Amino acid sequence: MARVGVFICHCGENIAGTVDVNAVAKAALDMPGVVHAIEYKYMCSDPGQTMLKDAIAEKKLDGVVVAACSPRMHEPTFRRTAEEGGLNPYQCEMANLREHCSWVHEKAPPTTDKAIDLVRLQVEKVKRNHPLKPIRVPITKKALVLGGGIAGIQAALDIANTGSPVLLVEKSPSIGGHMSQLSETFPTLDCSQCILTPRMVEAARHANITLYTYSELEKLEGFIGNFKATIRKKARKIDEKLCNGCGVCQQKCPVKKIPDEFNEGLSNRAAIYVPFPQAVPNKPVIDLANCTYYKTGKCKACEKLCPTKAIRFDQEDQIEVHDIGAVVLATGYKTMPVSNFSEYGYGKYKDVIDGMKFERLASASGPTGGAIRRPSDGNAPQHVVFIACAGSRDRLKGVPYCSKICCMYTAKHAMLYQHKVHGGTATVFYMDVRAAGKNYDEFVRRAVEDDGVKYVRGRVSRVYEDNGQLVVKGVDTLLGGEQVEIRADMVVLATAVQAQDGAEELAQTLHVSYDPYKFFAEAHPKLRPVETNTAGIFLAGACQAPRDIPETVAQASGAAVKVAGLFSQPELTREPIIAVVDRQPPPVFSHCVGCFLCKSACPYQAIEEESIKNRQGDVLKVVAKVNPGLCQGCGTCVSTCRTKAIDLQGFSNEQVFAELMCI
Amino acid sequence: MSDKYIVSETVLGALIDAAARSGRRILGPKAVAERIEITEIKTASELANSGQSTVSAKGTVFPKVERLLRYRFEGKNVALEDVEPQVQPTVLFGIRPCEARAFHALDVVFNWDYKDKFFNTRLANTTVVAMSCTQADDSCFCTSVGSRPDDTAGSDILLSTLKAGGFVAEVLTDKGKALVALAKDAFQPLTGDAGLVPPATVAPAFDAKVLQQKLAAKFDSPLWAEQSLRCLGCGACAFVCPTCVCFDIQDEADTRQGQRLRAWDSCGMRMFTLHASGHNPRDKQSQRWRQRVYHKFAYYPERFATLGCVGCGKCSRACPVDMNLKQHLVEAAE
Amino acid sequence: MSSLKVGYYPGCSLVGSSRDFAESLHAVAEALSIELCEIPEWNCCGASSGHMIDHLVSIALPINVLLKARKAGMEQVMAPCASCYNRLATASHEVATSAKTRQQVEEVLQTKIDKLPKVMNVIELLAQVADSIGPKVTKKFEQTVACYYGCLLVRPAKVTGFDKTEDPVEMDKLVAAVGGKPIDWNFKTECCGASFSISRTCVVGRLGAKIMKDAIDRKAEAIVVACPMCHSNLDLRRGEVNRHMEKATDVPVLFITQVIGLALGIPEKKLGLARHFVPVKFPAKPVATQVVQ
Amino acid sequence: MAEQFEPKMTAFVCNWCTYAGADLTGTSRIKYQANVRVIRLPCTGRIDFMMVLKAFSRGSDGVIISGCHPNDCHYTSGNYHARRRWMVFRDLLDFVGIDLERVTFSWVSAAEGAKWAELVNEATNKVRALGPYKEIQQLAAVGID
Amino acid sequence: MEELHNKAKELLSSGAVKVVMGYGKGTGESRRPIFVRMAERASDLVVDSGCTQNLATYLTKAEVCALGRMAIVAIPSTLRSILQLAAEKQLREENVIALAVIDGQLRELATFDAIEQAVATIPDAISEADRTMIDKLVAMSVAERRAFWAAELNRCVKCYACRSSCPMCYCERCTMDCNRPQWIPVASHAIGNIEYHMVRAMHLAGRCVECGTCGKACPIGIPVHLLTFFAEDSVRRQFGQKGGASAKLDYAMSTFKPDDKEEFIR
Repeated sequence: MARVGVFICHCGENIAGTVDVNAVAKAALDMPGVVHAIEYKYMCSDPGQTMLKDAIAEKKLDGVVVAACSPRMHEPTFRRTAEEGGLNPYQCEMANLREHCSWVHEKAPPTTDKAIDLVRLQVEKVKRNHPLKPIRVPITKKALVLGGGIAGIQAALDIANTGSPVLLVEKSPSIGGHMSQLSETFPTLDCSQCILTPRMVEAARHANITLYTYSELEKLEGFIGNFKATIRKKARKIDEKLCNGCGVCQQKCPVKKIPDEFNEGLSNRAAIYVPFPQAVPNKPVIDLANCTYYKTGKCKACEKLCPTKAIRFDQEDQIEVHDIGAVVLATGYKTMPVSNFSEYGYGKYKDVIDGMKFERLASASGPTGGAIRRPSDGNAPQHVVFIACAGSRDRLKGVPYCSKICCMYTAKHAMLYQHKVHGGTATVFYMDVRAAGKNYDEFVRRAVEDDGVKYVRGRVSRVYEDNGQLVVKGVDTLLGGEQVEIRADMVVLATAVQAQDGAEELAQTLHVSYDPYKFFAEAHPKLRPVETNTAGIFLAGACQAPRDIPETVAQASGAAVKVAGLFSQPELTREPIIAVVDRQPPPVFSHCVGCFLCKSACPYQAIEEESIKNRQGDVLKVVAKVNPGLCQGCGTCVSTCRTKAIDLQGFSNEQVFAELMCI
Repeated sequence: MSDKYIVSETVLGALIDAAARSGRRILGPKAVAERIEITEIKTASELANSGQSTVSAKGTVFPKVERLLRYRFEGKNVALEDVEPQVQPTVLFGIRPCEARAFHALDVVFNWDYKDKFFNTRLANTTVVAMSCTQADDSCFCTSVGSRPDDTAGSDILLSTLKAGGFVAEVLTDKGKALVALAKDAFQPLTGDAGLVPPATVAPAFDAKVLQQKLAAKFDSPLWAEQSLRCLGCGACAFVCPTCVCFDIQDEADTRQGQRLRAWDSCGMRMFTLHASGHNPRDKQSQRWRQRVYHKFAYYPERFATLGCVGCGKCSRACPVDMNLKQHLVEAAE
Repeated sequence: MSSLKVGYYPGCSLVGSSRDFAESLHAVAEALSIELCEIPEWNCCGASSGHMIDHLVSIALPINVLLKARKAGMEQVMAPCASCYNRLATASHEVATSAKTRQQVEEVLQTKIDKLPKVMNVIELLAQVADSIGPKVTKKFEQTVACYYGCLLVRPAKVTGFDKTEDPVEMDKLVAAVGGKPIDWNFKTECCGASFSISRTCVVGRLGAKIMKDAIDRKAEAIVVACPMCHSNLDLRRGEVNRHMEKATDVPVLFITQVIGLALGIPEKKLGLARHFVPVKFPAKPVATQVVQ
Repeated sequence: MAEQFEPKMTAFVCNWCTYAGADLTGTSRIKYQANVRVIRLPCTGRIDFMMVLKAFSRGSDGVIISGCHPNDCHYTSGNYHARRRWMVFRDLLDFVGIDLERVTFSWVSAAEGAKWAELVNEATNKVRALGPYKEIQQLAAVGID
Repeated sequence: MEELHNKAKELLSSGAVKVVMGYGKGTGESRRPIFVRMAERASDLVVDSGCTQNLATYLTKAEVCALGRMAIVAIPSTLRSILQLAAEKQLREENVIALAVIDGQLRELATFDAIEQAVATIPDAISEADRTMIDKLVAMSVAERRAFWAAELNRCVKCYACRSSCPMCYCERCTMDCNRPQWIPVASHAIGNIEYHMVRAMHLAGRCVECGTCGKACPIGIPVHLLTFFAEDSVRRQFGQKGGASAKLDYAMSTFKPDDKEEFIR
């Protein structure tokens, strides 16, 4: 006969105020198998926990039910207490009398009845609990960081500095990401590249970091501490060892009219190119789509002229497979394609550009050497209109969320413009100015007060051309909703921040969940912001939500610490809430008939085939086997199993059935 | 003691009505779809005068599920509640003589040492009006197991069909008398030769005595494996059989209350002999088939000096794979 | 080409102020072998006043129309009047997206709402048969025109789900298909003042002037519309409009159906051109020069 | 005066979304009817259709089944598998004459505390209106002599 | 018939198979499964309209498998069973040859692919009567359906003839036989019976080959096969796949599509 102890918590007034805890305790004592039932003000308090421990010893309890708050809150606490009391932690269950009862029902008899039932459910369950041992799995102490932007670089460096090797994978030819394209950074206006490039170089030089630029993750198998990552190194068609980055090839390449991605198409590049002067690694790559040789089979100019003979037209993609312990996702963001906004005439009018283009115009390393020149005729625009929230906070045609960085960079743009084009006028159309951040609001104020940027609170309905000049038609809501029409030489759209293309596919290959906007979902919005729901995969930067640089860096370091923390343990212990296939004495061996319909049901490929052999080694039976490392304990296989040969520890058929017998 | 009467269809009807009025439940073989079921009947015309019902009349004295006791948890202790069999006096009307005979085979088990109150109460409340067979089929073999199409054993009244229509009712017991008494005046005593429709001819297929001797030596014969190769191990044979007494005891309980049930079981099923250890003394279908045969034709005679089979052939008809008991027994008796 | 059968909701305009639209529509439909089946016992769509006064009424009225159409076995319903179209579309969108509204409407109408017919405007309909128009053209409509969509045909996007909300092009395509030269201009979807036509004509004048000016600046010889209100505000109210123009204009305003009708060589009479206030005449060109008084 | 019938509601919910959502209902102090008894499982994928059958034969008047929204499953696809099973199971329930009005399926995320309260109230009211599920409950005695 | 006898003789005498499973003369006019192990007994085999039981059930019966490589006289549903059993890893290609009479002539199908092709050409097996009965039931009100099944299933005596005769009920331990916990009551009272047949139908959804053998097996004539037929229908209707169509695992109920319809979920 079981010996169950029931411990009812008042949670101050939270439970006792609504539920007649005394009645619950009395009822509990009457339940078959219950030998001890008490109520106490705060079970989670020190004295409360001591009561529990003592009772286990004195009453020789083999099961404990704590009727208090949600198990999602305190199950770990009380399981630990039970363990300290000399019980297997998994012999302890919780009845949720607070979130599921006292907080949601009126003070009335039915509420107490429900409380009693909830206790009864858990008593019946706990009587069928079995002592379980946590699962121990080894950890491969090597991290994979996806994305070579500032987030990825920061995470990689921090992990590497704790002494663990890191693979930093970047899909474009150079690390650096969006930050390397920026001109200056708010709120300090220091040059983006000046602060970034040292980090890029450090990452490249770091003994613990292996760079995989121009590479992509093809596959990720396995589970926390034991992933297998398949990486495709795309062929640069260059022998990186020989190449010294002299750049002759790009000067001599006959194809020169390819819009330069790094400069947002404001300038051109060759078919063999280094994305930008400070690129890391500073090695060119051949753009197969545009290279004459790959199109016509002739040319090879670069090969002929390369001083170190580093060109390799026959180079193939390479596939590498690595054992990985943890993954940091830092795949960043993209800005919304402005083609969504025909009313702003983007694409129709050369001088309507987006923020990223403006960054390049304003950047010293940009096509204009930092001078603000409008694309159409290269003249300095005398009046520039900035339109904030181009797509952000726009339920209908854009995204409902706030892109967070636009207010700040628009202010920065306007400010830079004022600095660079003296006597020019900058007008900003905005909904609200969201400048929450250290020195942020001061920064915006400076733009308005010191640099005289005009802020118009209102939306723009249309940008059109009226004999050769752009007309921005909008409303000034502060002027009693007056319609305003401003003639401008250039219009800059602060386009919304969106999840990177392919984020969804990536999320699916990695089994991480994502929100409706394809941003990767954190495990808990407040308390676990850098973890995903998939153990061992962490988040850094704008792949999780729009972020500015300081936040991104902070989050990257956060993720890095999580990884370091994981790597600091000798081995992993995991909740033993996993499925098991039963084993029986011969001649049955197992009730599993080996139909393996569970196999296709398992979301984690955790079900393997096991051959049961006799001493002679001939196979007597092939049955399912659950890999305890892979199984996450969802129990989908259990409800697929016709013979009930698979069961889920902690939520076994017997336990659930027993609960059903109470209703 | 036996007295015979001439009874017309109408008189039978009158008897049924009278019995019903006296608060008795009237069950009898009735054609439903392409089967014959033992079911409640109102008039004599509903009766299927020939052919075997699929399921035997066993259920009236030994139902497929019977509640033996109830209990409820009151705090820490259990309150037992003995249940008395609730039985309505019943007349089994027009069942086959073989089925009537079968009650004896049940009786010997239910009253072997412990007297089963449920069975006994039900039997005491059952009056059997059998009707001798004028037709038989390939599965019948009553004559091989010491019975005959007009067997009186187990019946309180036996009806035999008259060429001229109507029946001769042979009242065999006090229970029978009591029943007749309900419509006494309608019954005319039989005088002279009745001119009965000759009973069905069921050619003897084997000699039960010989069979019993042969079985003694055949326990390890490959015959059983051969015969049971197509056997699926279901319980159809046992559950339609009028003499199969195997039952299972099941407690159905929750955290508040429970009940103990007695339910039909079959030695043909794998689970029947499965031990908690996982060991199963009758692991193969052949062993279970052999058990079925031996139980009825070897162990019964040894223990109760009677056969555990009345040759009704219901099992053969019910079997999804046509395990014909007669044929198998003939083989066994060779 | 096999005939296309479509449910047809005239609404009040087409039997009143915009008979010319109706006439041209029927003429063109016939020429393109489109069968317009009028919804039996159709009722008011609840435009203008209705949806300003009571939300439920503004939904229930159009739904009632659509239910009747459904009952008559119509898969899709075309409402030529942009305002009717917008009401019908809005209503079916509302019941489709809000269970609450749906249930309310069901109560009011005492009927279960299952599947409702698809609602389209005249452009949508013509676009369906666009390819078949070209071959049938007898006199190319060789004018430079400004296609004016107004607000109700394309907005709000989530309701209409038709064409590009801010920069629609479907009408331009149709015009091009019959030889016309649509211009790229800025007031395609600007407000014309709509129902202020009656109550605040000066507003209509001011807004209309803007529209006309930009169109004329860009050399438009005609404005093409698909909405009775746009038409009356730019045609019927031309006097008011001209008052707000530096220089009065007589650039005509045609319904898209009239444009196509002309190109298909349908006699002007059948196209109701005569009903216009601004005479339909174009700078000397072979096509459609004769003026109808 | 006859007191009104209070239905027995049994809910099977997943730990990560609906159970958490119900916790949120609690923390936000949203009130709902006390008829429901929640059985917590790791995932809707673990919800065996037999549990639903049992719930009914055990005398539940209504059953609620709820888990993570599609795409949101803590185990990535448990809820998809569950959904498939339910699609067929519902058909069968209906085919053998079990009243689908008494089975409520729902997705309630960890953020939808209010929805959980709504769900429970709606389901409970619906079943209260339908009355006790005697059709099934009285079967418990049938066939036993 | 002649053909079959010769083929069986040949297979047995050549030692290609150890046993030919087929139909033989039974009591009266009936047909019964027979297991021919000697060439000279080949002529016991019968093929006619009376052969309706799906013999695939024996392919997983230990005693029969013990005989060695087998040939099986197959009706269309038998072929489907073979594929489904193969898909569920219960059957090895080299252990079984199917002898099927397809439009008039005997075909020897030795590979799963061959069987798959054959099956693809055979129309679905459900009889008119069953079809109309299902339609009739579907047309009923919920209450009427409940009444119908309550009445039918209440008669069930849990003899398990349906389960034992079903080719897909090959589990060594059926859910019914689990007693920790006792999911389904052993006693055959109304509730337990409904639960039993529901479970069986669910377990056959997507696996049922629609041979109807379970229905034929029921000694008291409960149309249990309608339940599994309906479940199979439901799967086919909603997921567009069918039990017994292929030997490659393609089990509707342990896979999913993200866009499965869910209008019933709120």
